[in-house]
Amino acid sequence: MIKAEQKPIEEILTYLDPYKKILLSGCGACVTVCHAGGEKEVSLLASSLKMARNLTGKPLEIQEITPARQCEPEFAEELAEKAEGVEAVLSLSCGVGVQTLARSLTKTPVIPGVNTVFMGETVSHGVWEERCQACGNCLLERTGGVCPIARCSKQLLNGPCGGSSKGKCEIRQETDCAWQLIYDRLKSLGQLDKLREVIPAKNWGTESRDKGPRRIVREDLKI
Amino acid sequence: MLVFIPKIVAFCCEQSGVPAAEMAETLKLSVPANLEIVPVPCAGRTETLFLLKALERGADGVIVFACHEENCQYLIGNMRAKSRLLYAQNLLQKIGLEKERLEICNIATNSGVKFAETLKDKAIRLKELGPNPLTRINDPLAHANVGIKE
Amino acid sequence: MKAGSNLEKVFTQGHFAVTAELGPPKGNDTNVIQKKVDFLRGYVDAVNVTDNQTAIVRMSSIAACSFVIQMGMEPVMQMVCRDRNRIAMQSDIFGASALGIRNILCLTGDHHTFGNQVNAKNVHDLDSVQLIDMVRTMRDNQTLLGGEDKIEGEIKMFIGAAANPFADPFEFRAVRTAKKADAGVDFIQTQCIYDMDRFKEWMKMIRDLGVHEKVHIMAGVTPLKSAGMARYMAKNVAGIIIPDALIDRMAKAQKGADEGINICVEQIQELREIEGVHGIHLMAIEWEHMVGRIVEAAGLLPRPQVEQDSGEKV
Amino acid sequence: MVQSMPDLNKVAQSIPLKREVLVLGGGVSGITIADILARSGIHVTLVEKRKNLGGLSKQFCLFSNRPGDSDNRISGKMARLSESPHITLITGAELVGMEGHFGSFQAKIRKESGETILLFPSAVVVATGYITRRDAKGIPDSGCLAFLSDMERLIAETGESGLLWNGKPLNTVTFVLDQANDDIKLDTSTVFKQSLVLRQKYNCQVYVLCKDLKVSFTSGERLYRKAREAGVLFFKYEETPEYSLVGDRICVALPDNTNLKKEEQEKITLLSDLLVLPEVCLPDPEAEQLCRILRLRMGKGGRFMDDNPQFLRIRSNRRGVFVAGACRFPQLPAETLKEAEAAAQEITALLAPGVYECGPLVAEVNADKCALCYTCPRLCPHSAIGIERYAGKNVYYVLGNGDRWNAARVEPAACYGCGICVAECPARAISLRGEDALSLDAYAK
Repeated sequence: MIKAEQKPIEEILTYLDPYKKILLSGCGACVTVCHAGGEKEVSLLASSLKMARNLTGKPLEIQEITPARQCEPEFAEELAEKAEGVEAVLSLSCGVGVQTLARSLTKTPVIPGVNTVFMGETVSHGVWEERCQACGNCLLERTGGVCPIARCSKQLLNGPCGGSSKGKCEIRQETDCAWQLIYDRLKSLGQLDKLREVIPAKNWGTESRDKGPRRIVREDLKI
Repeated sequence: MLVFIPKIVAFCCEQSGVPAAEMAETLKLSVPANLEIVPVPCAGRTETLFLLKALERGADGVIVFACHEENCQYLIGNMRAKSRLLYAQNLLQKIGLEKERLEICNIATNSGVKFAETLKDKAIRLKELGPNPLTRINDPLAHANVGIKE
Repeated sequence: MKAGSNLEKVFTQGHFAVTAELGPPKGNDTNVIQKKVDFLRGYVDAVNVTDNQTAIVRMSSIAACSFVIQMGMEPVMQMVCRDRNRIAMQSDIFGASALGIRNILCLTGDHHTFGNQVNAKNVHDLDSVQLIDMVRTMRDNQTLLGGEDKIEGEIKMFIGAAANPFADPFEFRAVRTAKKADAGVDFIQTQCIYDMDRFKEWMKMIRDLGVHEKVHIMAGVTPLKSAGMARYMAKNVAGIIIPDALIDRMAKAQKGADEGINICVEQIQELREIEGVHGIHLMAIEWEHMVGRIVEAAGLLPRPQVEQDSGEKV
Repeated sequence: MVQSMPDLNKVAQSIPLKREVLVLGGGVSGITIADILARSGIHVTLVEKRKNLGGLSKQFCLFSNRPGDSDNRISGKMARLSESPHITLITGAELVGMEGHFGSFQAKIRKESGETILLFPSAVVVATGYITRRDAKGIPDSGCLAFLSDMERLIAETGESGLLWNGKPLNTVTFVLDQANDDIKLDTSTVFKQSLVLRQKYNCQVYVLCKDLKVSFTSGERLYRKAREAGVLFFKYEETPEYSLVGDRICVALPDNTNLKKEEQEKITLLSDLLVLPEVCLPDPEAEQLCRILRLRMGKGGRFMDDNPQFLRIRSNRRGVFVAGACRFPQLPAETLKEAEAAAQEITALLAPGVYECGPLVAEVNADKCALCYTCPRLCPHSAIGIERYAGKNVYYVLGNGDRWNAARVEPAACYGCGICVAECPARAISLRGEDALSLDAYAK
């Protein structure tokens, strides 16, 4: 799932400086799961923001809301109705939700309250790590279910660099070498021969920065 | 003359804080005047939000009375309360409130004396710290905790 | 002849090759290059010019190589995948070839966070294996990577790559070198060798895979300057193993530097005896003036004068 | 499909309890608990990993409390077990999975043959004991070394005639405490008893070496005094004594600690025919796996439960799961028996009413809000929360007025009402039913 973390409150306060009344919207999906923007975080942030603004003598009125999701237009439209009468919306959803909402709110600024960091999994409670970079051309079958694009610090596709030592990456001691993981996994699967194949230069064209926003179209589903 | 009597909200674990408070009462020990005791089934029930809201609504200090470490009836409740309190302290500092307004105290069932002493001590420290700036700013004249003659 | 470089000829004529390393200046001062070339001239068959090694910004490898040629030596141009995508790399290879550069060493590159531009975005469009494959395609097929586009002119490059027998997973190390051979590499330089047993074990795996018959393996050596340096490298540099016995020997020596050179010479002599090792690559980091002394003591002088192609000056 | 879904809004207040208990482990604890429960008419399934019952009692109960007596008591109980209509014995089998909660556990037992048996107990007792290892590191290899269990057997098997070890008469015996184990009172107690017998019945010279003598157990002080009076000599040591062989005898050398000036301390050397060491007590290596299956807390060093005074006795972190005997910590046989009796009584009392009335405070999940983040199941110290998976997978299902994700669910019978999950839930989807909301409302909204 998408993993995000709340922006520093100082930064959020700077963005909110011009406004007196805002809607603070969380999201009930990914950001709830990673404790960045669920109802709990919404209430905590609202309380902190109100106190911070009271301290500077410029009180801030905050309406709190946490829809089940923000990244579908219908959710966003529903939210937009709630946003009538506020000067800005502070959204704790991921970057997708912020944009969906912004599209429905032509006159009201939508301010991000979290940094969307990566797609990842829970390593242990309170610790998350990146697992997928959405390259658009999954090669996990060849790498034993461990993605070198997301997990190797050099995105190497043909084996570990010389900095792999005792299972760890030279960049950070706590980071596992992705290729050691791949090696171990293929070994236990009895598929070490897969490592012998040269994986040719990757078609990064499936990655967004080269062709603008990527798009999936299912003709049969279109209405 | 007008004196400042700090308002303290004490979240008390039913396993330790509440019996300690009762013990203090039985022993007729004096506790600070402006004290609100909020019983919780376990210190682990105390949400981070409770700590913030107490301050937002005008308390000068907040204290959580939890069981001693490694002695929680529910194993991890006291430790959860502690880490939430640390998180809230961090938030307070960022928005310009003194983190010392939040505190956790590990206490045993029979520690009536410690309960009273800790609160008295907290009241003294809060006096030194001064009133919660939020109430001072909002309505300096009608500060809820000022106005009692000594 | 694939590229007709001096290094290629030394190998094909069956000589034991010697190369050394040259770090370009951290600026535009060509005197730095001149000084290092003067130390190395006559002692090595070609000189490796690093490409922003350890991600410290230096003069580009391609420019420095060009100066090395002007100064009368043959360069091996290092090229890392960290800083350029395939467009920039191919364009640079065109330029390098036109400037007379005939050897290329294809590397992944040290991680940018080790250098002095830690906030950079690293590229890694290709990895080193894919880079080898790309250069081979340019040379042998005379086309760009994955394209039908014919190259105007001829790219002559003798292709090298690195191997680190001391990194993990060890069992995969020889396989990775074999992949580089499959991708079309002509010679391999190894990480500096101190753990001779592990290197020999790796070489055995290389021979078992038949890689030594397809590529020329050059054993990497770095003279130790002091026991302190040895300890530091053993502890802090991932992928380098220095046995305790060696560190002890350095610590006990009266003059650490001399002992380091003695050790290095002994290593070279031992490495020469290993089947499949066709040369050594001397990485005397900021110690270029010692290269001559080491090469001489190891009995590797004079360097062979190979027959030059007509009209081509090296 | 829709009709078969349980109504999550209707939370059961009382849970029916079957008189059915699963006991894991057929050692002293397990046997005692099963025996008591069966006698009060509760059906017990006793599962033992090994082929035979009895566990380590064979080593230590030979003459422990009253010579010859404990063994008979255990044998008596074992005999009763096999005859009781309320007991099902499964040996050579182990627990491989367990679902459900207090009152409705579903335990999967696998026999050595590979056959699996499903059981539905209301409560579970873990009494899997511990293991011992003979560790003679640093002691010269010869016929001069024995362990406590060897001595126990030797005494039990030797009649009135003299003691023989390897055919050689035993005149002098040295015990060394506190080297194999730290703080295991069973060792001290056994050494006291054995040395008394050696001294009084066989007239041996007995030396006992120890670091700090632990006598805080029933009769500990009295036994120590008796041993001293009988002429057993005690020596205190700090650093590991030196062991060497002198002929066919073993020599133990240690500094004389009675002299407080360290530099003036002379060496004491003790020559004896036999050196006797306690076996090293270790947690069962399978305890970790069992903890995972049972969702119990693992304590320090691989034993069951934390070192938390609230859980010193038979309680575990889960309602309806009890931990008895040495799997929590090795104890004296008498204490083990008492604990087993306590566990049995607790279970009998718990099951007696036939239903369990849920506590006044129970956490409830608002399924509409649940984001399936797994915070609460991970956090719940009582393992009372699970993600409900109908038909084995997460599915949309229809309930009430709208579509709803499958959600976390708190099992009321397992919930202690601590509220940790309520405070932690990132969706604020959990509340405590029965909580006096008014006092907290001021701070929660």
